[in-house]
Amino acid sequence: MSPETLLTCIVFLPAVWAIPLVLFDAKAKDAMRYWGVLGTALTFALTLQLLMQFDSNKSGMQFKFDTPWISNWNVFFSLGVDGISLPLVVLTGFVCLLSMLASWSIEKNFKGYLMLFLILETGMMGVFLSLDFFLFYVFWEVMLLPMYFLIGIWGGPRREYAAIKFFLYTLAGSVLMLIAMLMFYFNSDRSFDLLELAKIAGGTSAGRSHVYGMSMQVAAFIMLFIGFAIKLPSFPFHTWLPDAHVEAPTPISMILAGVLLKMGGYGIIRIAFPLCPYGAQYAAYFLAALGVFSIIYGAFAAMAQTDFKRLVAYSSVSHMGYVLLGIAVWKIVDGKTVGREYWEMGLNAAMFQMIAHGISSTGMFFMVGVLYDRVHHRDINKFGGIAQVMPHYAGLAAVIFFAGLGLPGLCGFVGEVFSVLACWNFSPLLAIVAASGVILTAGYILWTMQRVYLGPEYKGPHPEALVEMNSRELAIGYTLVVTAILFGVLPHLLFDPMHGSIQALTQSLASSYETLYGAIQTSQLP
Amino acid sequence: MGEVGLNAYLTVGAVLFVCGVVCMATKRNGIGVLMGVELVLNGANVNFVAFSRFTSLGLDGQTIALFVIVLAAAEAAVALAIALNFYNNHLTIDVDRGNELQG
Amino acid sequence: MDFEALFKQFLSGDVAQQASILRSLVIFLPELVLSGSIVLMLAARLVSLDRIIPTHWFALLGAMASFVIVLFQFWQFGQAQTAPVEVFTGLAIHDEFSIFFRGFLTFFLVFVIALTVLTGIPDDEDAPDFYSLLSGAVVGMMLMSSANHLLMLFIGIEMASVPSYAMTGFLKGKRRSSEAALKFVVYGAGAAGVMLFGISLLTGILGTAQFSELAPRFQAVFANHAGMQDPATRCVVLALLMITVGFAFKLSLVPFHFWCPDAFQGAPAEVGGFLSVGSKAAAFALLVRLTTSLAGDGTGALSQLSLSSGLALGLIAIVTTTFGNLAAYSQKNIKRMLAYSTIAHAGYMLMAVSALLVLQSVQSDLVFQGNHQQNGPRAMEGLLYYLCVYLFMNLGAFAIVALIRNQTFSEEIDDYKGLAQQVPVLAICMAICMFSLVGIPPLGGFYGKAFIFASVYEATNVHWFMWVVLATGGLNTVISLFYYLRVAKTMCIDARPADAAPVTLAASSSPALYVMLVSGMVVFLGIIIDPLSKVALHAAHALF
Amino acid sequence: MANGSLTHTFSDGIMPETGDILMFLLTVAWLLPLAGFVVEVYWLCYSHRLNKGAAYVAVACIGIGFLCSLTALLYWGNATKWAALSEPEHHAHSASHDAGHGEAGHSAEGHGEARHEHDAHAENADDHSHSPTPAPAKKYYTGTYYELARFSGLRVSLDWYIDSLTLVMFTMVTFIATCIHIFAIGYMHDELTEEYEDHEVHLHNGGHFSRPGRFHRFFAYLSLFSFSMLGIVLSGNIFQVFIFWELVGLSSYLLIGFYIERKSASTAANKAFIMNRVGDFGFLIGMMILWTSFGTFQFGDRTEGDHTHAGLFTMVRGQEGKLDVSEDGKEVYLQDAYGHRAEKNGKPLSISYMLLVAAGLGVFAGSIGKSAQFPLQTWLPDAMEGPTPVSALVHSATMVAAGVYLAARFYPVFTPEVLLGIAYIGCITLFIAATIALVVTDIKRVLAYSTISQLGYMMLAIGVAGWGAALFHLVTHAFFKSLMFLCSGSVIAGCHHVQDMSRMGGLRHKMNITAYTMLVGVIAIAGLAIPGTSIGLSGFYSKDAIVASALAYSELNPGHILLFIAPLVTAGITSFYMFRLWFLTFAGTPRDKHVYEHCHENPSIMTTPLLVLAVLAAGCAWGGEGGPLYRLIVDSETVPAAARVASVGAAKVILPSHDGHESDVHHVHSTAGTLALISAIIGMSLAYLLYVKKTIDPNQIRQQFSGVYDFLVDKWRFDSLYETMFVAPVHIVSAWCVSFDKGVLDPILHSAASLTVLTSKWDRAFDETFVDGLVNLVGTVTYNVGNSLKVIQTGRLRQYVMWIAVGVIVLFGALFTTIPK
Repeated sequence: MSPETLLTCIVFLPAVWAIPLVLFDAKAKDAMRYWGVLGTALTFALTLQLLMQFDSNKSGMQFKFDTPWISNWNVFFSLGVDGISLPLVVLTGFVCLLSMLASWSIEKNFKGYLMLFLILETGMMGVFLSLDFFLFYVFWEVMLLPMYFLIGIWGGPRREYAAIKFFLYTLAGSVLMLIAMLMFYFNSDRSFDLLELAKIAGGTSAGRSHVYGMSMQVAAFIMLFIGFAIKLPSFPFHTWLPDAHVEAPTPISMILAGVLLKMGGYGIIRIAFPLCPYGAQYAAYFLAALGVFSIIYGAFAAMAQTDFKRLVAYSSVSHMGYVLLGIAVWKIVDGKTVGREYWEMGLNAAMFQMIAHGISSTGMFFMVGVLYDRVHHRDINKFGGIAQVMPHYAGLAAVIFFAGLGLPGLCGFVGEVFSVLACWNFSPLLAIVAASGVILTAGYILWTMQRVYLGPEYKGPHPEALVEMNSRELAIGYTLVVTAILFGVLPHLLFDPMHGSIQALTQSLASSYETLYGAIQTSQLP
Repeated sequence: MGEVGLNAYLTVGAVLFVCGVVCMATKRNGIGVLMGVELVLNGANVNFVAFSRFTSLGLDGQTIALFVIVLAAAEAAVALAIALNFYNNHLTIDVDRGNELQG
Repeated sequence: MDFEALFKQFLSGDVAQQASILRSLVIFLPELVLSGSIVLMLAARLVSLDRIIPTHWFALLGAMASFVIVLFQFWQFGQAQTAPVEVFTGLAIHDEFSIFFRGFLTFFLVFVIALTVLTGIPDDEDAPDFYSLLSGAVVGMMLMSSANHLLMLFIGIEMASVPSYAMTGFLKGKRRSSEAALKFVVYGAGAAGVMLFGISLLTGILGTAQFSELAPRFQAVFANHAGMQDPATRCVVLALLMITVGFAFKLSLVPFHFWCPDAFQGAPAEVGGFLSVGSKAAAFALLVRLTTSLAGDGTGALSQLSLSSGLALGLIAIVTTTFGNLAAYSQKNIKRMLAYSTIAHAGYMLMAVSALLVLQSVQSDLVFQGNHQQNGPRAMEGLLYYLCVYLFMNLGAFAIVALIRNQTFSEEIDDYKGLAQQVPVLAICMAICMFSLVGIPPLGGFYGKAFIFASVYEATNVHWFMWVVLATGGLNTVISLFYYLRVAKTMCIDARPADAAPVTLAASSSPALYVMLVSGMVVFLGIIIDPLSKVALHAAHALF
Repeated sequence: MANGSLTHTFSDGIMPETGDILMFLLTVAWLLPLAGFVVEVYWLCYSHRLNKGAAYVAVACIGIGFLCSLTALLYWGNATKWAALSEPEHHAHSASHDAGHGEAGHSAEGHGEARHEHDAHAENADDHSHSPTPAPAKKYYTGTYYELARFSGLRVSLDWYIDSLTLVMFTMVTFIATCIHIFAIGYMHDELTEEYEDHEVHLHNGGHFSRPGRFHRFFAYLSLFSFSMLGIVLSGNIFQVFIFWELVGLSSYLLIGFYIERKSASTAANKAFIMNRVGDFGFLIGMMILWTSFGTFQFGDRTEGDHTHAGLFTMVRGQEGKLDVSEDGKEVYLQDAYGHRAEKNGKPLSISYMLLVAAGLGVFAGSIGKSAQFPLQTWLPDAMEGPTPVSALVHSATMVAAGVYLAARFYPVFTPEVLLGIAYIGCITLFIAATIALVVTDIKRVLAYSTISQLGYMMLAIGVAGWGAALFHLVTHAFFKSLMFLCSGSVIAGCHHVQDMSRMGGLRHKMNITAYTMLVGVIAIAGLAIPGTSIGLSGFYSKDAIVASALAYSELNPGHILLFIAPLVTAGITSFYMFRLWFLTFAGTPRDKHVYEHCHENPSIMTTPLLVLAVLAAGCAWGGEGGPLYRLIVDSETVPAAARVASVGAAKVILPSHDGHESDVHHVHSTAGTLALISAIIGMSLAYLLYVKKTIDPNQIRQQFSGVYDFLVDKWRFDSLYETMFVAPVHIVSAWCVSFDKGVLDPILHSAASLTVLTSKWDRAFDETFVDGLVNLVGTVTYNVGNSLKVIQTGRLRQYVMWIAVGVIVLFGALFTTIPK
């Protein structure tokens, strides 16, 4: 099918798929389950089809197409995919399929759950595929409602608190994003087209010198960054994450960790940096420092947790710190970008880390969920000896956790070590601090594994419920393990599609910063 | 004997207006409050007529005044009906008794 | 001197002039049809026809007919790009803008009548009275939307208000209802009086009541640039202020909002829905028309005037929004909460007007990229779009309140706990309306808000104060989240208490369909934006 | 001219094949265990628990691996016509030619090459700017398996790098691994059961813990380890080393924690992994520096098309093996593959000297962790929790030696300052460990500490430029130490898991094979020889070489005399505690009857490996520094190590030369040897007196020096020190982090929740639904404000009306001010 239809289908298939659910009888759980699985599977298949059609050698946008949506305001329904968004799209399809498979344990009002789930998927796909700022914003918000209800209705005891906290944080962020969006809209020729806006920012747009003043760029960048950092989540804005994760049902935690967090990083790479290079460079050191701090802080916080899910949640904070770090290592010496290829490496690492974390943390939450479904508690200190009763499960879990630990040969390693390696060029100090993260990470993950899986016997409640994983769970587990190993051993599978676009991105940003810098020296810039 | 000037009329109108407002704001008796309304409206009417006599406004002023009188009558009718309804429910027309709706 | 002209026309047998009257009447057809339906209803009762044919059919048909006529007129206008026409020798004006609002109002009337039919208010005895009041109020609102003369302004507002007073107190037996009505009428009358006094001063000093002539006369008054030393100026400002009070009353702007919560709580939910949307829309139409004609071409002193009045409106707007949201926060009665929310939304919409005035106060392109001629219409487009979405989301909310009230006889939010388990339709639709009121895409409410914020942002180029307005708007969006979300949460997430009265509503029953239609429109307007926004822009252009 | 002379040589086209063939053989040897691992992990899926198949698979894999590596070694020897074994001054020349010829014929293919100074010129024959003084050849083959990633200029890949050292290591590792695998079949025999009862684990219900046996799992782990270990040796770039570095860490973690139900085991496993991570932290920093300033991880040069990209070694040392240091000694210029300064758009590339030192130290930090050097030595003794074959393979022979291997491999990048640091670390370690070994009574732990101490020797050797000596000792040590561990394993198995020497004694009557093979190992490590003649077992030669270079070093740098004293003294200590071990275990009379009764010699499947290893432990170093093993090793020695080098950096040290007969080392060789031998003999005789003749009672000494004794028993109190210095603080900080979230961030959000509770009845309901969090702050504040706003809405009609008037007046005032006068 033609790329346009393909993209449109990827975005809207899930939502459309939700409509027939109305007709299902509320009792026909299995029917609905398989319907849902089928829908997500189809979507995933479509994303794979996209992967097939994608040309890794081109650096620019592919399959881009615009349809006027709100013509008075120059808003277009424009989708497109490049090396930066493609992996995330595929990841989304992948994670959604897995978490749909993991949704078997959902009992209450399954129909509503499925509908919201599918709408959520549409929202996520839309965010990654849309090339129009306004459209992006709309999709960004579209995810909000389903997520709110998914946590709020199907969540744990304190679900309402967690849900409202999540909602509030995100909404606050998006209001800032809205204002920033208007800034760009009115300082360009009334355009929301991300590529056009980026061109203007780089001063390479046809027939106009760059019009974003320094102060505006800084202001806009800060607003955008806060909006995205909340989703990422980066240090001061992270407190919604543990609550949301702990309260959310397992499949939703998988999606939260697997996809939603990536939107923060994606937004920074796709919007915040290209649209305000000056602002980005202005804040680069702060960003990197924040990333490093999140790495350390998350690791420390994770170490002190007794709730298994909370621990994994904090590990996400720590892991996403590498993403922020990798993005931010943009070194400038009087206007010239120094060691651009190291920054390129950092960005690649950040992207890789996002995918890797999408796999490992999804896996971790799934593994926690498997235990929770059996014994209905998450207190690490009440576990132990799981490896004796569920050896198969323990083996898979071990692989996943080692992936989180950043063990070579598993996906977690590449992203972390590359972003740290790329950092030295930017700032040795930060690099050293970040590198110390390897010790802490090893510390809390090994300690957790010791307390949960090792030891002679399980002393907690419901020991009788500890039976080996069933075939469905095994399928999910193995899929995750295999992907983790695959990307760990052959990272170039992931780098090849990305690196063209990222190279282009870094080059254009570097050059545009030089132009900006020149303009500042000659004080042409407000 | 110079004839009475515009300002005199305006002053009368203003006085009427203020009296009306004060009356509305102070009277506890519903009917009294409605009277205040009438005063306010008529204060305005005086202005209209005066202006139509002294300024380029011309006949418009007079006409507007006529319309206002009619409207005032209609409004008063409805208002009285409502006051009556209020009395039916509260057995008083002390407006201060109507304080269930608040906060 | 138009009244003399009018009389002359009646006396003289001049064909052309009679033709002009005829033409005016033709243009006036929608209002006439409505009035006709009123007469019919009342007459029908005389011959006790209403025993056979339920009265609401007359009302419904009348409303639909006039709506169709308006549509036709609009189409006509679209065909021949005719300039605005002054009818009744300039008392009223006939352009896309007024047509838009008349269409809006008649359309709205249809929905309200349908709602009242579904919820069974009023009983057959009072039906003719009620519907005649309803239609009469709408006629008044239509006059407001097409007023071109200060007298027409006053008549319109009175015609819209007086029936509303009566409708508020329509539940005769209820203490609260009567109390609400009394407060409403007294407050309304007072406000009307103040406005009328303001009008008298204005007309007196400017020597005209014609909108189109206000601007030039202002120039003349301000010509001496004496500023506020000049008693005339001072007087004009005072007069304008007093007129504003009238509008503030209709729009329930702080600090002239006091009637609003009490009236809404006392009045039946249907009436509440009607007032919250209809009178606001009409009032905005009138306000916009007046302010634009005051601002004129925004040259010389007028620029100063429109700027400062724009800022003043901006100030009122942020105060109103903040106040409304904060006060709504701690309400237990849902109608009262919705009342405060309407106050808040009036604030949002007023931001559009203030942005419009501020933008009109500069006519040079220096400040803007692109041509700033677009800016005014853009602001208006935002306002109109907002109003249209607001129609659906607010009406939907009130309709659901009414439907639930009919079964549980309660309007306390806490009694809505866990309705999702019993009537998922209502719960979902309510959630949609609430989130749309917060302004979350892809629901219609977001776009109106976004467009308005866009204009406000544009206005920041003119005056820093608009930043404050913008920031307050954003902040309020976040604050408002709480109480709207609370309703959604109470209905969807909480568990239904065992002792709570059961609510039943088949998803296929007509009330359910009605609610689904309304909230469906909210979603629709959130996805298909183009047509409406184009129409809105088109209508807005008529003003400039 | 170079080309002309090169094209028609007989060896044309042979060398590249050599490269490919070697690569092929070693790759097979490397990947086979991985395949074995996968099979064994799922062994239970297609067999039952009592089946030994898994073991046979593992043995087959590693055995074939050994054959491959041996073949590779022989093939390489043929290709170079054993030039390596011929006399040094000659071999450098001839071998260089062979290498050179082959390379030229091959370099067109740009894959798997032997770089050589001549053809470096051959390739840019047009610029002979500097005189082609023929430096000794670098004979190695390198190439790329596949690229992991490529960022514009930068490139990370999996490479292979083969020289004689690689080959020796491969052969050694695979051989020892094979022996140990076979031994393990016997040793792990009792795991072949459905119900394995573990007497060390007590359940809370008092009973013993019992579980199904884990025979196949053990061999799976062993195979995984072999794979990772060979990976390190084969790696062609430092990043790849790091990868497998972590993987051996993992497999050691798995093997140490093999008895996962034992708290002690899993804790020891964690300790090992985390302490290694501490080392890797430094390793990572070193890699960052290299990566950022050199832009490559490659060891050797890499030809792509017709351009040759210099590898790390070339960049630092150039063709002549000299650092290209700027006048002020602050900058080191990088050199390209053509013997010039590397340039990037006109400017010569350089790295600050201090940074180079830092990089060296960083990489060495990795070695410290892996080889359990001071201050990270404490994990290795605990690692003895694992089954004994593991200790033999992983924690004595191979993995821990990887640290030394890395240091040796990376020698060219180390500046004299770094070497000095290495020397002192090694020096401290070897002494501390030896002293602790004096008092330990657990047979395996004695060996563990002796391992640490021996590794210290190797590090010291590297530090004092005894490059060959270090690796020489590495190999010999691998043989005799694995031998001894297997013997101890055999003892433990024979005595039914008794490890405490104080309960043994006189066992040689019961298990003589074990006893005498053990004795061979002891003599070897003690470095004993027949006085006068320099004929001894392997340990004698290698330790001799180390002590010699230490002496030479301290003669050239009198300030660092300690670097000679410590190893000398420790040589004595070593022989003392090793003989103590042997005497306590095998000699004398049984101290614990019960143990003695039940102990028995083990089946041949366990004893055969002992014999084989014993032979090699005795003879592998035959010929000493003239012998084949040493020659093979030093053949791949990098240039600077041979000649005397004076430091240019901060620490003014001179590295002794040790190649040929007139070298610094050669002069002092006999002296050093004698001294070492003397101290060794002293140590042995002391042990004899204490533990056999009992002329002195050990307990008396124990009481005499109880302070020292306790100090040693507490392992110099390192564990408690680290506990207080690192572990505790980490937990405190992490607790603090959480409390920061809970106590600072959220309260900023949760502020005044309690206040809200009081506000009103309704508020409580509100509280339960919404409260907490940012929600609260906004929630409470807005709610309270909202409440206060209620006050205005009094419901009093007259006040409402009043407000109209007030409003008008207020607004008028406002406008009055805003409108300018």
